[in-house]
Amino acid sequence: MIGQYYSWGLLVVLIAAVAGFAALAFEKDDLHRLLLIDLVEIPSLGFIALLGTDLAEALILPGLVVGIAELFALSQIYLVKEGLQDRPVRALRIEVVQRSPAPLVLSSILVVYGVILSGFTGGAIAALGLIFLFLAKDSADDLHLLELASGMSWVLWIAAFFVFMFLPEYWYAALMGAAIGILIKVVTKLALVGTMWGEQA
Amino acid sequence: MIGDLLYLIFAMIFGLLLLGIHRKVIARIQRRPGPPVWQEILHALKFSFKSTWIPQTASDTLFVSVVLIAIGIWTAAFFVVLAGGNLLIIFGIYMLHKIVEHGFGLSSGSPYGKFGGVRSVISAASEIPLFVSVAAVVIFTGSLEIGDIVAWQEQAGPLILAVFPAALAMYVVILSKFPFSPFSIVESKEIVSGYKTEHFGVWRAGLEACNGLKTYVLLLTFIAVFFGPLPFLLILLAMILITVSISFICAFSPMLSPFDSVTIQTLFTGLMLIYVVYLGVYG
Amino acid sequence: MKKKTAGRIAGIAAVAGTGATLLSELGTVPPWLGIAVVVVTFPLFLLFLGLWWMARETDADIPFLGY
Amino acid sequence: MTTAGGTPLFLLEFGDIVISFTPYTTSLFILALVFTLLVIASRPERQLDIAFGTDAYMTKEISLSEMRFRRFMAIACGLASMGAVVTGDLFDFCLFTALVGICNVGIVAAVKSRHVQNAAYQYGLVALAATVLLFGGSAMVAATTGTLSLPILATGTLPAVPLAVKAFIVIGVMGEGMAPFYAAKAEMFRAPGAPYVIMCSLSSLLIFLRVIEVVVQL
Repeated sequence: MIGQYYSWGLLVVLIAAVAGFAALAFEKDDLHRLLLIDLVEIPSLGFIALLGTDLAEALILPGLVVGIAELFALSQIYLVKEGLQDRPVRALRIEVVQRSPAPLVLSSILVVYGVILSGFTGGAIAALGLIFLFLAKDSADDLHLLELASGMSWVLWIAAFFVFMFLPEYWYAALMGAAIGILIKVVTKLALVGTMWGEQA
Repeated sequence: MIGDLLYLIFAMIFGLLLLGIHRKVIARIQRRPGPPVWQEILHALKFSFKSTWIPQTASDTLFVSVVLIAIGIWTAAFFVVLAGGNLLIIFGIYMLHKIVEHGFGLSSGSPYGKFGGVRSVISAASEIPLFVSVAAVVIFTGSLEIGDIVAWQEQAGPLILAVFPAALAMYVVILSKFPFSPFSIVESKEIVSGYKTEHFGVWRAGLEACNGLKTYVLLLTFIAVFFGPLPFLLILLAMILITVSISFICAFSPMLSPFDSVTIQTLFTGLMLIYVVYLGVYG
Repeated sequence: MKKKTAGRIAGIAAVAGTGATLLSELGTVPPWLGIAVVVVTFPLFLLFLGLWWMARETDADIPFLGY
Repeated sequence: MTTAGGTPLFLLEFGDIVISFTPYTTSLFILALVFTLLVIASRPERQLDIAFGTDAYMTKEISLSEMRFRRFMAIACGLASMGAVVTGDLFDFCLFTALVGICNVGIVAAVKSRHVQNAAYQYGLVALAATVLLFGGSAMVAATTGTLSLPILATGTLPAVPLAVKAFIVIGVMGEGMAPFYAAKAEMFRAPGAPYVIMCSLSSLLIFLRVIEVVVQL
């Protein structure tokens, strides 16, 4: 089941890992080490990705999530440890995009295209459309609707997984449910990231 | 089966007697009269008659339940050895005793107890030779069940002759858990009584009972795994002999500093690893 | 803890432990259950036995208040 | 089907993920459960500190919000160790192990002591670096044998897993808090709050005990 280039890929990933670890060993500054750790995490995803199967695709996500969670926990500790206070993030101001019908058209094209693509890529593209829209308008919109949609899609996603587990014969419906759920989820979440960023100033 | 219950109580008392013999032998080597051999049994009884309460600073649930857990895990270990069960479980329980010591030390809030607990945690290096000796045993007998290992020895003679270094590793591990040994940094005198400082009265009596049971179970495992099936009285005799040999080591060696103790145990682990790799390749 | 409570717990633990062992000997319950019950009850029995026999039946002395 | 941990008492199946309760994993599971219940039931102790050279001493109090956070983390840690000791899937085992690493950092993250924070940070770096070996090891097991299921790996009919891969997994687990890397962790035990701090040490112990069974079977 291993592809013919597996060994070569493994060699490359191992070299990357060794390089990362070496950098980690030489670096003395805590903050730089934290950044390097993120770099070191990537070979671990590379190891999994080398499998090149559906299984690998399913395994990367949990691996990624755990890595990010650890990174978050560590950076939080770093803030506390160094006594750093929350500094306000300056808002992103792009004067080029003014309020006009154009962003609406552009963003709706992106959203429709994203929906056709579906999956993570589609979610990202559709979200880009929404972010664009929010940036163009003033970000004073009511976000409750987005949050509601995000929550509902999450429920849909989880429900689909339960169908997979307990009623495997309806797998196709579950697959569709999960796909739509994750699409809406990614769209709304990414859109929220965009608006939150602008909100803080 | 009811016999097993009586055997459990006997094991506890005999284990305490072994610890008493241990103290007596050390004392005689050092030309002191020393306490009578049943002193540890009296000790456990004495503590159980003392007044008992819980320190105000302690985390009370943990303070009490850790005593129950200490006795419970060694009771379980006793039955596992008796039933010829899995060797890994015994060693798991042995390692868990570290958590128990940790719990004893930290639950009271006393700095002495805390240092005892932390020292027990940093001496984790001592547990690794155990698994190395397990590996050596498995290479020869092909099983982790104590019953199978004993049966194997009925055919092929005592395992101690075949894998002497593994037996030595487990001997060192048992030595580390004996009081007054060079590795018993968890209860050395500069931190009063280490992890047991704040447990007095009935709690301490429970701890003593656990220590008796622990000594008996560890020695029983050692004998079952490396000497094979022996008649009951011979087992008791072997236990006394092993205890006396440990007492000699304890009497002649000073207690190491925590750093040295961990270093020596780590060195030992390294040697054992080399031995097992050698066994795996050429054995 | 009252002497009576401690005595009762120790008694219950002892009865449960021996009972489970007896039952597993007769084959009513599987052997592992008998052992599991003993593992739980034996520490309880030991501790509460100790608590029982040292518990005071009368009021405590007047505590020493210092000079 | 006999494994290194004994003959399974029963198997719990979630699709292709089989959770096996052998005598060994069951005892580890019960221990994790007992200590998790203890974490829920007990309140932290008040650690005494002595001012050197004087006879003054003071107690360290743990605030309610800090206690709640740490209790939550300790319970999460207990659940993760329970998952790690019974799971029948190598990748899940690695995932749970990594999760234990995060929870260990979390348990002491709220402690307001610079020493503890520093130790937790260094430990976190090691734990995070160790996930590379963990995930890498399990992925390579999947690559050589084509499965991640521990019961299937234990049958011994599959191609042998290279020693280096086994070493990857063991070193990965050790990085999450066993012997040589323990030094970073020992300092974390300065933190008050015994029931929670014990969870740090218990979880890595249980995972170490499990990884031995896992590696023996590969």
